[in-house]
Amino acid sequence: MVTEQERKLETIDINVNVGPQHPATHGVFRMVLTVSGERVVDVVPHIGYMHRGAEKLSENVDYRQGLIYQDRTEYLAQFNAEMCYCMAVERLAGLEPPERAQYIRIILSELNRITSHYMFIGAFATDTGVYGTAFTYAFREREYIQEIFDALTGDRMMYGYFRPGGVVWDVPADFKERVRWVCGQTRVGIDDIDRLLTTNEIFITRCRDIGVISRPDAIDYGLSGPMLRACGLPFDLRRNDPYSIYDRFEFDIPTGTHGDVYDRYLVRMEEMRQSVRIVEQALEQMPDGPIMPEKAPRRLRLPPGEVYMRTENPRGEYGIYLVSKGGEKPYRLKIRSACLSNLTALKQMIVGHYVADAVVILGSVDIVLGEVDR
Amino acid sequence: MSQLGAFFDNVWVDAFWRLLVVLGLMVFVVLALTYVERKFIGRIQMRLGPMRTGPYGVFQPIADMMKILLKEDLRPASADRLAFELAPFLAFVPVFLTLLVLPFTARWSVRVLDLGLLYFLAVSGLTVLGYIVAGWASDSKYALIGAMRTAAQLISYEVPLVLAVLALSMLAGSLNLVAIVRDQGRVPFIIWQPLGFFLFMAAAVSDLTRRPFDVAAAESEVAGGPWIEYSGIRWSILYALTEYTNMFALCVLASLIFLGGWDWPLGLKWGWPWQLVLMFGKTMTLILVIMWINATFPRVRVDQLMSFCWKLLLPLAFAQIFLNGLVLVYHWPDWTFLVTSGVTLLVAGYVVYTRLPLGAPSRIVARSAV
Amino acid sequence: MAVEEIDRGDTTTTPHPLTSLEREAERLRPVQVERPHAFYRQVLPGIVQAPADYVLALARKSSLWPMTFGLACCAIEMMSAYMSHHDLDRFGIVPWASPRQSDVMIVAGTVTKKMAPSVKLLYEQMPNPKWVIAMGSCATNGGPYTRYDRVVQGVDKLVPVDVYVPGCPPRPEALIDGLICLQDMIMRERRNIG
Amino acid sequence: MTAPHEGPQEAPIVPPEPGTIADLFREALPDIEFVASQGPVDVMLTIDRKDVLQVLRTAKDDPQLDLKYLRCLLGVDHEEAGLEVVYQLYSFTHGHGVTLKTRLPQDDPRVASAASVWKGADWLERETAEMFGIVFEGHPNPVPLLLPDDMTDHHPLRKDNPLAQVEEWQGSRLGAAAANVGHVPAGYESIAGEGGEPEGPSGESGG
Repeated sequence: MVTEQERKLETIDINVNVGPQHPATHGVFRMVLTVSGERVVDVVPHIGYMHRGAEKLSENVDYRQGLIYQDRTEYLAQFNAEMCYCMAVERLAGLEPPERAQYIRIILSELNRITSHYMFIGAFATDTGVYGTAFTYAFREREYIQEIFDALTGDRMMYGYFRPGGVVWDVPADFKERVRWVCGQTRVGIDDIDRLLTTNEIFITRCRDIGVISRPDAIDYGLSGPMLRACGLPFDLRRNDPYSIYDRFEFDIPTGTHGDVYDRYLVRMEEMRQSVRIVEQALEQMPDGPIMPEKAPRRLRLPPGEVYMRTENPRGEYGIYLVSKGGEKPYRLKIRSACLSNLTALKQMIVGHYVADAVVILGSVDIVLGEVDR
Repeated sequence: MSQLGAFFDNVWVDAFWRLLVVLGLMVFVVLALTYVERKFIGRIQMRLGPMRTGPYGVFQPIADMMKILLKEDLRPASADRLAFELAPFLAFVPVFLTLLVLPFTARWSVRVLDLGLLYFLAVSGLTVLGYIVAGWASDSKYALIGAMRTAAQLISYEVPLVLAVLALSMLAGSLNLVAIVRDQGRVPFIIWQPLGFFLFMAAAVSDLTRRPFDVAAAESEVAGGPWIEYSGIRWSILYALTEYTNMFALCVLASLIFLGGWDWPLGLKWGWPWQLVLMFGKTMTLILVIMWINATFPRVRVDQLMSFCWKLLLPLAFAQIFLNGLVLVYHWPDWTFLVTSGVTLLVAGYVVYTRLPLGAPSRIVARSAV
Repeated sequence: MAVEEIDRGDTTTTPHPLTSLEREAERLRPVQVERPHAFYRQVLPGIVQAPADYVLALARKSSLWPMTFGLACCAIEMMSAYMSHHDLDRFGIVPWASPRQSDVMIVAGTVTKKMAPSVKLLYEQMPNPKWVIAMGSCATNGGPYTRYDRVVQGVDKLVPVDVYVPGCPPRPEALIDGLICLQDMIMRERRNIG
Repeated sequence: MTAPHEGPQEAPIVPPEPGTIADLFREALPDIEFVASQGPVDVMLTIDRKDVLQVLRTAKDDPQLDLKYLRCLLGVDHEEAGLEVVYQLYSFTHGHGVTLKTRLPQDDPRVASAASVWKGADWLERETAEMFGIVFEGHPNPVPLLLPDDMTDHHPLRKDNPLAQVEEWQGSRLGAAAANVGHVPAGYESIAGEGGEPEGPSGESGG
């Protein structure tokens, strides 16, 4: 029996709007949380605040100019995105980059994976509530690698260094020493962050057993990258569908056991170590030689055809579906965004948790809004 | 001369100039702590902190203060006007009142109350009202959630705070702060009450809503909590003034009742300059420790915050009281305080530590290369 | 009084040959400067004014709190500028989460039309005096995305911009330079802002 | 700008070698006609649009195919040749992938939704729908994903929507955004309606 007084105390669920400008949304993501007290009972994600037509614009510029939209789309792992785009064009054009260019690409892509994961760690730690200290630690290490990129390409973020067929110019003389030094420094840096975060009891209790997603669900939602590997599925395109020269290197694929937020964090930490391993092996094996094929045409005209090229980016499977109907410009260029697919599972992960967990779970997806909205 | 002396002996005049001194001290402390925090956290984060405003940026807090005072004082159209405008003062006044009973040296405080400790705890508990009113009046959901969290948090953590102080006052046999400090001339109470000190500091950090207990203001969740809608002078009262004054007051209290205050070591012998140095050093150490924790720890979740208080701190506080009672009733020697309290702290720490999931990296199953 | 002798308009143009006395007087009359909120001018009259607005502008420029408003790629470089390598905190610049407590909005990235109402709303939520920095070519004029019709061609179509920082994205040094430009601007315009 | 490609050519159909995944599909679904072509990476199968749902279900459930993973779903505008919907599938167990394609006429762009087969298809279909104007029949939540609610009058990625010359398009279009400015932003009304708590100008939520 409900008394009059109890009826007056009826509670309502309120909608809390997080974003598009909110410290936790890593950009301009917006989600409307329906909360009952501190529990989230429903979440409606809204994206598209940064939809700026990279696909449409790529159709209107030629193949070399289209590279700049790859940088700006995947703005935390630019080299990986450039690599995917270049390989898609190469597959259609029948170009084969020379050995040295392949090694340079692998080294830069793996270093870029490290910088991207550093960015994740910084932002994720801030989501769990660390007052910028993990962020500055991660950014210090990130800057070391970025200095190499800067010295090599002339820009800190939008490199535009790869070309269909190879790379634009050769690496400087001190490249190998600098990369070797940075590999050592990265190992130290990861250990630093390990000591700061990984074994911190509060951090563990914040991340453990939240945002769990099972393996069948992960496949069903089309998750990829560390999100998928945290569920225990050792699927990595570098191993399962080797592109470029990834089959020449020894590296481990870390997988999680629980599929929760903490596993995603650990998988990313371990991936950084494996990336360092790959970079070191690639430095050992890197031959001398040309960086562009001899017969590379000055103006790329692709034969008609369609190709879906995919690479393993820090956030998952990055795909370029390229339709050519002859000519200098792509007829259609679709960017398969790992973040977009990873975000589809957001509702299943968040509902039932606390508001504070919602922020952490969103952080563990490691979204890049440029890639989600394109 | 005697006329002048008589003038200053007047109760009202005496109270007035002492109040003025405390007010000036408070403003100075707030400005200094703002600067110290930014510098200190900057160094922890491998940055320099403010450098350009004056030599080493020492005028940074003054610039901040002048800027904030001249900012537009916005009030949301849908806010409750009276409550919105009064809430900052509701939060600030209790904090200021706590400063009145703190003896900064052996002979100098605004008032020495026999129930000083009780007065301090009672008055400082009122701060939560200001936050609740601010959060409710802002008519923003973030502010409301933040205010509800603040209410739950501050009221819960008041309990272990009071119980830890209660256990200590059993030792001293008094609630008079001067008497408590005088009791520690030989050994500061932290030696005899390590568990009590831990409880007090944990509750104090939570009382200050600092990391790891800053769920109320959680920047990445509710973007500032109750004071999200405040700007200009009201924001500075609600946030900066209240927070830093509260931090200063709690750390002064902790150094008085646990670290021996102005007495230990040799305070009474060497006179008031040494007492001031002692107080400054102890208080500053505690403040820096709080800032250090603030800079490095993640934030706990709301339910973890509550269970930490009710399931861990509260039983331990009762245990401390019980142990003190045992020692006092059976007239055991003083060192048994240290043994009982310390052993309890170590056991509790060990149990909590082992029940938490350590050895975490072993969860990763790495597939080796083919 | 020295304070009143502010810019007299365009004095470099050649005077009209048929200048009458009234016209001359008109030309030499000081330009009235709008001083909407300068309350200290009533409080601190006379000679004190010059140092007062100087000091207040000094305080304002030394404590610019930007709102954390990363929209796109430029946000990463904005974060880099806050971090230890570049450390904007040296200039007293600390990011703040709520618009109510911020002084300057750094629009770092492409503003789309879906985002435009929020940008405007956030600008309106900030208390006076407030400034806007358009960081990067996207915020300045749409940048590489300017031809796409969902993208606003520059944030200055929505809010008044004080400083434009060029680059795609601007390096952190460029952002710091933009903030120093803003500081200079605050000092230059100190008489106008109450 | 309206015709950026001089003389668009269709790719020649190269039949895949026997033993590829195309044969597995023909084995599993003998009644359905597949047009197979060997692409640079994957085998491409073109199917009729009425068979889409059946093929996708079989591809997911058939143990020989076991294509559990929907990598990507996209649309292509082939102008007068119609719209094309492309499904990229992958199997973790067998390690093979396939590209499924289906053509829709321009005047009736409708196809069955795959959201009942893969949960991940939900957002991808919403995006394809708003970008190309393709109607996915049976989609649980057919609302725009990336575009603002008030700007769905045309489909940006279609070829009949060319990019503007610089500053040409913006002038008239900015009006819509500017009209919203200062009022409740688009999309916020729905929240205000549901919770009964309007997001005033005060809300941090606004930003």
